[in-house]
Amino acid sequence: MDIKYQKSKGLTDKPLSYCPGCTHGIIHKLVAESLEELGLLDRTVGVASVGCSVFSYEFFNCDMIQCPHGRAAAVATGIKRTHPDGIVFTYQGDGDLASIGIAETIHAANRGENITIIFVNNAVYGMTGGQMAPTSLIGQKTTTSPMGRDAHMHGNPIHIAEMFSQIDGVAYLERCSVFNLRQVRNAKAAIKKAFTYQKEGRGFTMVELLSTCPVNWGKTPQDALKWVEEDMTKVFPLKVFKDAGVETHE
Amino acid sequence: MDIKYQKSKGLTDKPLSYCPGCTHGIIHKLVAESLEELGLLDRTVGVASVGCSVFSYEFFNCDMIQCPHGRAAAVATGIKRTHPDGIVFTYQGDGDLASIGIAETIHAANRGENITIIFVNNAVYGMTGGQMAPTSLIGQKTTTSPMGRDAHMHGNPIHIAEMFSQIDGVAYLERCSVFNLRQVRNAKAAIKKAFTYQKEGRGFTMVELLSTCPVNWGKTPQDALKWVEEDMTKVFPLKVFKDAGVETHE
Amino acid sequence: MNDSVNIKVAGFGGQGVMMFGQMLAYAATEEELFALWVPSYGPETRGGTANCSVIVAKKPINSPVFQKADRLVAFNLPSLEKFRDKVEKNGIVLYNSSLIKEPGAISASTVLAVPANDVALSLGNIQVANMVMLGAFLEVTGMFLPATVEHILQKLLGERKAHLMPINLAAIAAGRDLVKNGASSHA
Amino acid sequence: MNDSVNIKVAGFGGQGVMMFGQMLAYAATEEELFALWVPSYGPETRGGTANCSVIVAKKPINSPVFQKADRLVAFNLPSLEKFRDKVEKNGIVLYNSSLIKEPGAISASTVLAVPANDVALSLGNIQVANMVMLGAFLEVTGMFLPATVEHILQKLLGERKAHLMPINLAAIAAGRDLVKNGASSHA
Amino acid sequence: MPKGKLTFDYDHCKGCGLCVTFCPVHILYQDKNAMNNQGYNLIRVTDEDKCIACATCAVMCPDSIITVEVRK
Amino acid sequence: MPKGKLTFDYDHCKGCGLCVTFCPVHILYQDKNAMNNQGYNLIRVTDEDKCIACATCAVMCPDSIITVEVRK
Amino acid sequence: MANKVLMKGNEAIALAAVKGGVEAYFGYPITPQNEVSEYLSKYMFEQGRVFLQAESEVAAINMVYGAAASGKRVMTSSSSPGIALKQEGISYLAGSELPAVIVSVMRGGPGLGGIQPSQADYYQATRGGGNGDYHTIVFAPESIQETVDVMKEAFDVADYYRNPVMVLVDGLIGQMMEAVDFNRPVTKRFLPPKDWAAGGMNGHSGRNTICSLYLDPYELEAHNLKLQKKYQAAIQNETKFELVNMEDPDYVIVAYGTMARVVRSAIEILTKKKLNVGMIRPISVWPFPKAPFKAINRNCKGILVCEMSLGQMLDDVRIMNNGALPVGFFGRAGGIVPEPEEVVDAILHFEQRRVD
Amino acid sequence: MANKVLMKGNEAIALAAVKGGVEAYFGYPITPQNEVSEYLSKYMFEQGRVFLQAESEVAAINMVYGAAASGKRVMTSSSSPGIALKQEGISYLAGSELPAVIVSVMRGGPGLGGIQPSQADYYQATRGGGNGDYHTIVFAPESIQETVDVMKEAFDVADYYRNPVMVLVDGLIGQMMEAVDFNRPVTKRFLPPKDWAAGGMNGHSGRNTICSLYLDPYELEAHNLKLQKKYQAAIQNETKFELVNMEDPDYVIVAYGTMARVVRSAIEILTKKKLNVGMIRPISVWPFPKAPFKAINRNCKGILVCEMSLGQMLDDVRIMNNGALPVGFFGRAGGIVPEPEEVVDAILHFEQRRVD
Ligand SMILES: Cc1ncc(C[n+]2csc(CCOP(=O)(O)OP(=O)(O)O)c2C)c(N)n1
Ligand SMILES: Cc1ncc(C[n+]2csc(CCOP(=O)(O)OP(=O)(O)O)c2C)c(N)n1
Ligand code: SF4
Ligand code: SF4
Ligand code: SF4
Ligand code: SF4
Ligand code: SF4
Ligand code: SF4
Ligand SMILES: [Mg+2]
Ligand SMILES: [Mg+2]
Repeated sequence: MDIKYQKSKGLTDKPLSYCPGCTHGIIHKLVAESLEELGLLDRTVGVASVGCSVFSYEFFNCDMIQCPHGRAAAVATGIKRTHPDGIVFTYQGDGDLASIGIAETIHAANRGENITIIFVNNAVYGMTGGQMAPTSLIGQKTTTSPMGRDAHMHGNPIHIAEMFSQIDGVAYLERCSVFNLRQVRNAKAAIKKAFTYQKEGRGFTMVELLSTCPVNWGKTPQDALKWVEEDMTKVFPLKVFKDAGVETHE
Repeated sequence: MDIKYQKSKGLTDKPLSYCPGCTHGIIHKLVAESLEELGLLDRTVGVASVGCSVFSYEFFNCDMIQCPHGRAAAVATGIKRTHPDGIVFTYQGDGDLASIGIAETIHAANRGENITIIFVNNAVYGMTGGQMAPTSLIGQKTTTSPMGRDAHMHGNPIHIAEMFSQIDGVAYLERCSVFNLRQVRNAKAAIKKAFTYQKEGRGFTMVELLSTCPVNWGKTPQDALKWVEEDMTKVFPLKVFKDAGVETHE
Repeated sequence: MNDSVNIKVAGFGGQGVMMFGQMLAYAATEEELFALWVPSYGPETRGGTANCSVIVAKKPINSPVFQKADRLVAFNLPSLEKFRDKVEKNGIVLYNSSLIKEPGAISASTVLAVPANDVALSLGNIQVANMVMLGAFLEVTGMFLPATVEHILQKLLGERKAHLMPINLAAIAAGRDLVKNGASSHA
Repeated sequence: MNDSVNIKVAGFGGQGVMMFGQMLAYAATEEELFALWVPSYGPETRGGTANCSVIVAKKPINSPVFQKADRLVAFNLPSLEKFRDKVEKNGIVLYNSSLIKEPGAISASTVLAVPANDVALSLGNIQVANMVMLGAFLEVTGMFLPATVEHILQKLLGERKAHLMPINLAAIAAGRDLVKNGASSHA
Repeated sequence: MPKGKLTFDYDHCKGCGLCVTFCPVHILYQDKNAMNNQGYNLIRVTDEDKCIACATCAVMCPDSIITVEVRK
Repeated sequence: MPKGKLTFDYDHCKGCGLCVTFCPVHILYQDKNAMNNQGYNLIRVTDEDKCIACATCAVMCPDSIITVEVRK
Repeated sequence: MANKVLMKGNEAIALAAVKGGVEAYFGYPITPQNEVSEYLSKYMFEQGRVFLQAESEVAAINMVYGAAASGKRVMTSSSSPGIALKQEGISYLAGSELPAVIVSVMRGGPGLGGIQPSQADYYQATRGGGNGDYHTIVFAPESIQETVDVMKEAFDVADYYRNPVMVLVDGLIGQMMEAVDFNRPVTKRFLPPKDWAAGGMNGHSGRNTICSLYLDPYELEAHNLKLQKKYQAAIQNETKFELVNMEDPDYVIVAYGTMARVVRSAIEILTKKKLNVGMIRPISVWPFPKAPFKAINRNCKGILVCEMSLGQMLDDVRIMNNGALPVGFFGRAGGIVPEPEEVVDAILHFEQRRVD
Repeated sequence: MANKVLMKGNEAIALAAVKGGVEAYFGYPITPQNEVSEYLSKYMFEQGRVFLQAESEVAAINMVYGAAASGKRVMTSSSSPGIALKQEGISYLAGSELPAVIVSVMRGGPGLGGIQPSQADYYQATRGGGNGDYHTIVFAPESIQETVDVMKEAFDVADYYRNPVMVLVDGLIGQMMEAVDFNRPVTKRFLPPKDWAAGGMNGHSGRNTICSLYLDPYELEAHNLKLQKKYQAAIQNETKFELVNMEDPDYVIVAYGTMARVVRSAIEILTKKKLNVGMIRPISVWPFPKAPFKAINRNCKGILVCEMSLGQMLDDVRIMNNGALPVGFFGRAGGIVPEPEEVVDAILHFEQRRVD
């Protein structure tokens, strides 16, 4: 019998720590499979940020460095500058990257650091119990926006990919999701492309992935996927924002 | 005899601390005159950042708060949220705003804080003696890029206005300069408009001003103005990036 | 009641362990006793087991931690395993016999097997398993007046969940009945 | 030379005050003496006055600060005002008489008025006023061999500014001449 | 049509049901009567013969619980 | 054409010369023989009669040194 | 207990702040103090006051700086690594003489550490990591009631001294529930109007500026000496402590916060063992109490410092004891709250605990 | 002095780092230490090593974290408020057991303060503001020569203990010029290969992870106890100090860095006045020397602590002295380097200086 699908060698044996149905798990698989398939695992250093994915240093089957909240891009810079032949990626939530860590991420992008950012946007602070994130949608109720996010009081959801598309150092930038099989396949292709570009030394690559947080959204895993498909993608359209390999970019 | 021009009442008697010919001084006048002419001086709180303009708390004839390096937008948020009827502005250099303070500035913009940012971009760290700024031009020699800024090593100059134009909470955003009389007049109109929008509660306003640093550029004040006109404006085009009052924005 | 009673409540996340403990603390406060509720707030992520400690006392409570519990309520096997050795000899242990089929030896003076899930399911809502257990606990320990407990329940459910009041009360009653009718226990 | 000499050099920013002081420190080091150069690094912005201290000694230098200077070199009036009271009674003061027209009373055993700007201008480059002053200083204090100073100057100018060597040497010589020819001094 | 054979790493299944939701031929279900150590219901296959080995279930499973083999 | 009268706050002039550069009628210059307390050369007017009171010098002066009045 | 309500520590902190007149809150999520902001996100809104979740701890403390500088009662809260990020801001608050209340709910460290209760941020609170010769007034209560009392007073103390005040608790106090009375009176202080505040000139006469910059070293020294004077006044007036069983103790234990409660239970056990053990319980850890150390009976056999850390307050005890008595230490790390029996054991084997 | 070159302190620090084998530098501009990075921006480039100006101090310390975690010799430098911003990162370095060298060039505080030389960041350096029970090994040299020697050794010490090491100087040492010999030998240490580093798996066998997270409190406690063991070893092996004139002193002065040099001059003056004054000069301020305090002759009349601050090292002296001798304090604040005569005066009026 041929094996059609099995757990990636890019993941360790450690069971994932995510809640049932949380798509952090799917995204983990895509990163792991990409690194495995590209044969990069043993020259890769991953940077685990602070958020539900803090334990990712136990899950990816490569060297991993856990780092302070929001600073993954700076940590990755420190690694990559001293290991120019290594493959360096960060795995960060929206609180981590879009809120506390936006300065480090923007400047890594602006310097064109040759690293890959896996940006998992679930519109909420998952780990700390469901507080509002800068990416939370208008009207979204969270533990710190109990009346729902209000544009006047909290501002509109921040559009990371749109902003980063204005930065010269960015070589590849796509927003994907994993709410169905097609999206998962597409997301994997994006992640693989990002790592490939890094291998080729093209500069800063980032894949934003719309992800679920069933627990803090108060939804079943299935309804959570539906919310991504129907609500989140309206605010965060899925598209390629920048691709240095495609010279047609505006 | 009629007075055609005299020192603005928006400035105190304290002599400015800037180097000879530094256009920080011109920009100070424009801010002071705007506040004076709009009759806002006694409800205004200014925020002095860290940079050559750190002493601006002694120069503007209104209440002033000096704050930590890069954090002016957060400090302004603290003031404005607790004084919704006040007029709050920050005066920040490019090191302050574009480097260490970019997170605070982006998030204030994203929340649509009803404040005005005067962003003085002189492509260098003036106060600390001429280090490279994220806005330094390619090839520009600074004390920390002695061989000239190199895109591969340091990245390209960061385009603050371009990035901020992607942020919903921004009501008005223009890049101006002061290298001749016409530019000075235009810059003043922009600053006045920003304060007027703030008065009207329209949201976040920012005017980026290309400014000189004759001392650290190693140029005469006159050559410095020429460099702004000829070199800086090529990289940082002067234009209105966003104007909530003009509905034609894309 | 003793001068001071140390209670440990433990189970899966989602089994209502925290609310169980808080109800005891609220009830104690309402009856003008001293009470302290301490959650073991786990990893920032979900899953795994959850537990809390409650101390109810007639005088101000000092140490918020205790070596051994006077009462242990275990909603699942991992919890029973974790705390079985941390019960006073003369203590009382209640365990959820719907999930714990083989509890093993427990050295406490009273051990009650409460088929909380089964009873809750028979009442039509698995969510009230913790109230079945609470009923049994209140009955066997003799703590708090029924009126107090009912009042607290009302407060905690609030208006939004007021419609759940009857089934919760029924669950508590069912739990009490189990004890009255001699739920399988050994001494 | 005494066991230890404390020197203060002060003037406007841009008058070459720091380089003046550093040349003394370099020369001392080259002559295997101990030397310490301490700038008063002013506000992070420019303008105003600048000054530095130099200590030259035959044994290791302890305190980097001193109460009174043995030698004061003042390039402008504000600097003279600032340090006039901080000179030893038996000290030497040199001041730039091109800019300081009314020096007032100075209590030091030797006071030299050096028209540094004028001499520099007459040499064709106002920038070398500090070297005129240095020449006078070296002559009146008798510190360092001319060869040492020349060597240091060469090092500091480097290749890029090697063409400025002659005018700098001329300025030093002119300064020395002023002293030899008895620059206006009082004791 | 290839036929699939499924293996579950039951101990680590979290019962989220995404596999069930996404199986195009609807042959997966949660067994209310079987629970793993963490208290989650086990996933069962109604009729493995209908499995087309598409691996959708496995791909969508966040916890890499499912191995899919192609029966020849 | 209106005529201008200039007053300089000499003590605080920094001698940057921007006023000189920008005066459209070229009537300003730096007096090498006069210096303020900070060591900067003073700005002089060659022929005030030619001043058109445009205030360009004053507007471009970073240090608000110049007051321009219109002579009637 | 009629006026008492059972409440989670963090929520009680939030409500106490409201009762203490807080006008604005700025904070960033971090366990184990999230309930403070969650509670306030609703309550401040209902009260028409300001609640804002900042983008980071650095932003939060600087929002606090802005609100304080413009004359408002303001607070933030955070936990260990989050407080580390606020250090520059705290130094600025002190340097600019701005009143603000900072709640620090300690968890295990260093680095990301863990989220269980700890007292390993005592240095962080009392010595700061900000630059310069400044002090933060730090209260370290032991119960939810005392936390509430101290919180309410903290705003007045901050205003009085124009200085940041920290309320330092461990995660257990933040997470546990206990009955609390919110209506206990607060010590009255004469608080002059904030005519120094920079909130717009029509709010006061003349122009106000707030800053911590003094480029001239003599001015900066004068500023520092002025600050020191305030600190001396705070040492005089704000030193708070409780003495337990201090008549003629065989041993004295020094402990604060949750650890002090464990020690109380240990003392009961020791009393049954006929050992007379007292406790000095600092409530203010800066200023740290001095007098009770001078007053210890000289035939006391030793001082045992107990902390949920590996020895930080120990420094202050050694300084205050100044060699008078033998000093020993007992501590647990990483988020473990020791049981009373462990303290009993440490007293019984005091000699093995000696650190001097 | 044949091998000596006259050099500015900050530049000497930079060159010493290169001689110490630094492979990467990350920093952010701040006075009075800018010459460190300016020098390295050129020199590291020429050497094919890494120099990067970060966007902030927070970013810089995290770049250091990344480079250290992946096995490289790395450093940063900053000054007072900049060091405050690095505190979280330093705590993480310690928690994750990563070697790195941090240069702190102190200026006046608090807040923005001033830019003149100061020693008011002693707490910041020795107590940290990061969270948790960690220690940074801190060397505080007094001359450019000693700074260079200590810098070179700092990298080895950091690697040996897998812990951050700070080199703490005041702005004067950074800004002044003095002759220095770069070729003095460094104490040899056995440094095992960095087989723990996470720089890619083909660099070592198995998978390496770096982290400071231990959610289980017992694991976190075990981790902390492991750290403490290292700290104990550092106390044993890395305590550095110099004794001046300590045979039979009437008074003992304790001072470090620039202040110690001023004290040397004061001692000379006092000797002329027939007063026998000695000095304990800590070179490591953490670990702080203990033995020399125990060895002070008991007929010594007192210990005067001298700092360019208002009393921070004073804590450590009081702890080490433990009540044995009267303790006095002399300090200047705000960036003022006192003159020797002031110290002389403080000794002559010791009683007025008493703090106990
Ligand atoms: C300096 C610091 N601040 C705050 C925290 C607390 N914290 C832990 S995770 C987290 C945010 C998690 O949100 P996100 O990045 O969106 O990840 P998610 O859990 O949603 O995947 C925060 C604020 C921390 N650990 N450190
Ligand atoms: C936290 C902190 N980091 C660094 C500094 C040092 N510093 C003072 S001003 C400045 C940058 C000035 O550059 P910019 O903002 O461009 O203003 P400019 O002087 O050019 O007008 C820096 C880095 C500081 N004061 N505080
Ligand atoms: S809290 Fe949300 S994001 Fe975190 S693991 Fe659970 S579901 Fe996923
Ligand atoms: S250093 Fe540059 S920016 Fe600063 S005042 Fe001088 S010229 Fe202006
Ligand atoms: S998707 Fe995976 S974890 Fe979820 S129920 Fe199916 S097998 Fe279990
Ligand atoms: S492989 Fe395809 S058909 Fe078979 S169970 Fe999985 S999803 Fe269903
Ligand atoms: S522009 Fe102003 S400062 Fe410059 S020279 Fe003219 S008057 Fe003086
Ligand atoms: S007002 Fe106009 S014309 Fe007159 S001096 Fe000034 S710039 Fe020249
Ligand atoms: Mg998230
Ligand atoms: Mg600048």
